[in-house]
Amino acid sequence: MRSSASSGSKPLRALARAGRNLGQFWRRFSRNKLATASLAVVLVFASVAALADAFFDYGFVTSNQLDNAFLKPLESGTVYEGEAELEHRYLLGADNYGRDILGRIVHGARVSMVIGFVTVAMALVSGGALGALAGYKGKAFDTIIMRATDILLSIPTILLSIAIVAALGNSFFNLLIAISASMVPGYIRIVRASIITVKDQEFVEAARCIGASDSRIVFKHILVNIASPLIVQSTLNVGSSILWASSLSFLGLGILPPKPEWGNMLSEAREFIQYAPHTLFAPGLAIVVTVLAYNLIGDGLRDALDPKLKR
Amino acid sequence: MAAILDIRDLVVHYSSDRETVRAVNGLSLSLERGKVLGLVGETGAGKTTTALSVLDMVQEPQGKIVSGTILFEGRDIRALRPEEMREVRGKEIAMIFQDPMTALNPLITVGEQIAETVRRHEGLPREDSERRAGEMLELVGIPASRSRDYPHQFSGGMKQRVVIAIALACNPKLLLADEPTTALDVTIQAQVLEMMSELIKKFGTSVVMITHDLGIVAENCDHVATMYAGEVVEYGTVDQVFGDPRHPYTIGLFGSLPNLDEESDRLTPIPGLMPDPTDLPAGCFFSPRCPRATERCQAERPSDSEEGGHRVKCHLFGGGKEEGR
Amino acid sequence: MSDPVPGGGPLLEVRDLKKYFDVPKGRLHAVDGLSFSIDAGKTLGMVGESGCGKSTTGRVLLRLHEPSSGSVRFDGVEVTGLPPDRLKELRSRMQMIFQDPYASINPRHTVATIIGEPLRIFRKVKGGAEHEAKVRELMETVGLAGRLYDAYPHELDGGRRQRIGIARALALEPRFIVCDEPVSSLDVSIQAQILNLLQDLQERFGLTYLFITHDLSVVKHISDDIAVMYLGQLIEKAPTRELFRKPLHPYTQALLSAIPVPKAGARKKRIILRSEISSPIDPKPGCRFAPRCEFARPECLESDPPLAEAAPGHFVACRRAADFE
Amino acid sequence: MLKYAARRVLMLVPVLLGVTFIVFSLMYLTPSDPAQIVLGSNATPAAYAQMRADMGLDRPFLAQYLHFLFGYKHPEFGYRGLAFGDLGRSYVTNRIVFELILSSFPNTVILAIGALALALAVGVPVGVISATRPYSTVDMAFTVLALLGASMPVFWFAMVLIYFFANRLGMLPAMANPSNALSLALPIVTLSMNSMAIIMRMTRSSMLEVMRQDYIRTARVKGLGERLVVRKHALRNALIPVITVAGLQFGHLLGGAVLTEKIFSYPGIGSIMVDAIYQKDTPQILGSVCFVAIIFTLVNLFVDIMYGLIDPRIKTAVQSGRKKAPGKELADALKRLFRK
Repeated sequence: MRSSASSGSKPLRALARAGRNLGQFWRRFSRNKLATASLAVVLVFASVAALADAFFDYGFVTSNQLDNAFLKPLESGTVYEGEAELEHRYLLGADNYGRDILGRIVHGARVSMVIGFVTVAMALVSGGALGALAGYKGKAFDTIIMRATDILLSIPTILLSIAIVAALGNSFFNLLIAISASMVPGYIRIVRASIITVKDQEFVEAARCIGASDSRIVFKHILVNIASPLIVQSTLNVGSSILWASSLSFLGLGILPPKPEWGNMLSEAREFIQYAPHTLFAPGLAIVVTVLAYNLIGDGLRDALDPKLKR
Repeated sequence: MAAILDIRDLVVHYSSDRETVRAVNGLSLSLERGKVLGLVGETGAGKTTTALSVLDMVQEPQGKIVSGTILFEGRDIRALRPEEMREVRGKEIAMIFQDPMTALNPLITVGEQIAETVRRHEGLPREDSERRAGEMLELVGIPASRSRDYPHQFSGGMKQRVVIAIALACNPKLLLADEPTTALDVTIQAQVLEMMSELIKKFGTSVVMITHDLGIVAENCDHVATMYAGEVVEYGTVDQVFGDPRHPYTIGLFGSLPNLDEESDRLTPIPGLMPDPTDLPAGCFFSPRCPRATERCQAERPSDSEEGGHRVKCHLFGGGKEEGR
Repeated sequence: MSDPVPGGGPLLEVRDLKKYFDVPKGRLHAVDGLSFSIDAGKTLGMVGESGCGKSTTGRVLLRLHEPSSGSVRFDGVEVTGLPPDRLKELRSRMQMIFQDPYASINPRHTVATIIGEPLRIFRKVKGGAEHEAKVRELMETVGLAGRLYDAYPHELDGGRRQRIGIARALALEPRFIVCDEPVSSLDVSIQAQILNLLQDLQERFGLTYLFITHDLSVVKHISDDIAVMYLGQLIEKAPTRELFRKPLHPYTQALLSAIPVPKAGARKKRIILRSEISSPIDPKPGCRFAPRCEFARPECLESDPPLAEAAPGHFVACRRAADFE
Repeated sequence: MLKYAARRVLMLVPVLLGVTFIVFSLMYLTPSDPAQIVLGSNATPAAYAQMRADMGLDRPFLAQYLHFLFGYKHPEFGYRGLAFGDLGRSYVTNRIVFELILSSFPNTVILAIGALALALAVGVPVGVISATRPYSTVDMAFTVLALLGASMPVFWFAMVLIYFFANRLGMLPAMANPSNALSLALPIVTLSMNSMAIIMRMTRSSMLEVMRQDYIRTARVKGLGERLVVRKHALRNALIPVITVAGLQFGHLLGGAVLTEKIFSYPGIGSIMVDAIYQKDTPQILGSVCFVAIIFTLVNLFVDIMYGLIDPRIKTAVQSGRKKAPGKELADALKRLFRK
């Protein structure tokens, strides 16, 4: 009876099961139209960012073309590349140095995506590990880690980030550290709280009862059950990380002009609001659309991953 | 005696865009004034939905009374306008829910939770309604001085007493008690049931007692209705149904119960599971689990047959005569 | 004691077991000086109302909670203070079935993963094919259809989930199983199926059960002996028939009288206890039941009444038990 | 209650120690030289070395930290140390740090109160409307608006407001100062946008949760009208988590209005802290950050006490000295969800 009942070999069945789960997840996720559209937006932005050099030369978007300063959107101007003179059409206009705003946004997207994902990954790993330690081991670990978290939380986050960059020096890597440091306490808390909730459930007791080791319980039982809130939180955090990075760049920390970054573009645009408002709107909208998309995806994931709605 | 509650062919569905849950499927039931009717059945039989239908409260979230009539003292509940229905709720028909832990608002004193019902329906000034709240508490065995306490300061049994006090505050004609003691310990359950039955007698309230515990029905009810998959499959007096259970499902229920008085080594459970209410079987809903099902049972839905007020919905009893017992 | 024969002699011996929890209000005496033993192949039913410490007892026996003091000997080996590696080995012989079939199995694992996990941990079988064969055999043993091999728990009803929990407990071929309210969240017809299954398994594998429940009819049906707990203490223990025939402790008497009997006209004289259970936090010395006991005398409040043998095999912790004979 | 408050205030001591330690370490790492800042660039090497010795800068890190906490003697810069309530003088302006804090903090409070009031006045009613008709068009529209609010960079929103209201329409000033009420409009709107979005979302989800509770069904079964059910039975319960969030928001607004204050050139404590960091003015940074941390903790304490006044379950729990109050867990969860 057993051979007839099992359909196909073991790995094949596991694959089929994974496919079934993924299909089910996608059905639930795709019911949320806004989230699906946002996913499309993010994918488009990501491919544009990946292929940024194919659209615009990095040297071009970072070199001054002072003759073309403040060109309005769709206007054209002559640009000099080495010896060559080219006629260039500025789709979104030019900034105060005559650099192509669209090109800078496209290259800025690459920076933002990298910052978003790397900082979240860093915070997830370090905050997750500390939170897991505090939640699962408890006692002294818990007290020390949570007190440290409380201390970090009572320093205004933006000041902490500024102070970190000030202390470590103004560089891309230090910006990553400053941003992820501001997210770490959040991860510590969410992981700790989820683990404490899951730890008290009967199925964890049952696992101990059948002789499962601590590491088996953490990895095979607890982690799979707290993955959903972590995925949702991380998606939302990619959005806030991008927002955060632009704020710091706006304050003149982290990524400085002429390197293109949405926040520092706005910082430069600030002085010319009255004169050239188009330099203000495009980069700002790029941030809003990206962050909004991540927030909407996070919302969609929250619904799609909620096991309560699964039945 | 005239029926205080008469439900005919009630059909209630909960539908989402993906599926329709057929919770109640042509249920008919009546309750005589001053009597206690036990409504028994397992999870998903539609007991609570039936009670909520009587109060016209199934709309949350996607429930809808599809067809049927519900007559309360001869008035058609379904024809009432919403504000008329609100007059009925709490004043003429009251309901008690299963879980006393969550049934009370945690931020409002228990006294106020009783008093607001009285104010709503009898238009008493605040002071009088508060006095009445104190009286109601005394009536359910709680000192009136505790009316200023909040629900979390009471134990489970005490909370359920408060819930009962709220329900009886306006002296309703009909009380729908949905598993009123299931969440309580046995000795506390005994206290609460004792108190409830005294009050019911005192006020002459008619009661629908929803429960899965056949013991509670035997000791507290006059009539019994057994529900299965949204239908009443057997109805009669307690003596009739307990003394001579006829529907195979009722018989199966008795067979599943460990008996306190007799020694038995094995139980005789009903095989299989409750049918999926989104995908009910053709014919008699019980036929897939029924040890005596025939081809006819799988094809044709049985209708009621009656003998001396003992009603059974089963092909075995068609034509008013038993065919094979 | 060191070499108990299956079917005779105690498999489990508990002496003066205590489990205290430090809570902000004081020290909670969850289990307070418990002594009992269970013979191999027998079932000890442990009854009591919520908060009496019966679930904690089960967990302390398996060292899911560390006992505060006392001794637990299983198969001649002292369980308390066993080092982790020995404890793991012990757990292959002592298992537990949990109350809540929804919470006690990991919602993210498939049926096969859940049932197969103990086999993996103990490397009981080698190779994928053998592993799958063993899991399927276990599924068959507990009556789970083979097509559910890859199903997720949320696709199944409570009865089937409970069968998964039972299969998981059986996987390591234990001798002793703590059944912690295994049927109390199930409907009666499903409850009967599971009770029959547990009895069959006991017969087939010679299992010894500690059956924890609040339901007296269930415990009567399945147990050889019954232990009654009240606020962390054992107040009466006797063979099942003896206990039901002649309960000696006033609490047991009240408990037995409180059960509603599913029979027409069976309503019996009920002992209604006054007030509710007192707090298990820093209890005063003396009989824990005295505040609710109508027979209590001043001396009952002086010190804990000892558990004394009132009749052969019938133990009771009540100073006045002799007066009721 | 008093004992509880006292214990919470005492808990401030280790928190402040931690805060000062972290900030002090960061400042220590900063590649800048306070002696240089004080003396200017024209000092002789000898004077410079003397100044370093006087300021204790040649000592090991820990000694410097202890100096900072417990004071050191110097003819000009000597002070008694943070532990005695002395925040010292600014390296840059030589002004007493505490004075500068006191002159700027009230300005920040004005902004924060305005922003929170606006956020509550809009967020709560909108959240309730959304929750009473979930998944309707109205609800969807509000949801997207709220998410939009949470996705906008504060500084950009501020600049857009300035462009339209100050530059184009000329209705409102682009720079804000506390003596001109009209000039506060834009910064308050800017600052409240984020909190408004969060409060709206919180009210909505909390209302939806409460409306599902059994006691709401009980209230309906009593025959109460829907408006009474929402107002008396649902809203009060739903507002408990909203209050926590609002309190946390207030704490953040008091300490973190940095960007808004910078853009509107508003003399609040946020601007002062940023300027101090740019100028490596260690006493000023440490003093203001400690001050903000104290305020933040006190606001949290106040929220917890408020909480007890609304929720009787917590009042008794706190009175009987229970450590983990019901709802505390929830509050923690929210804190971690909504910290910005």
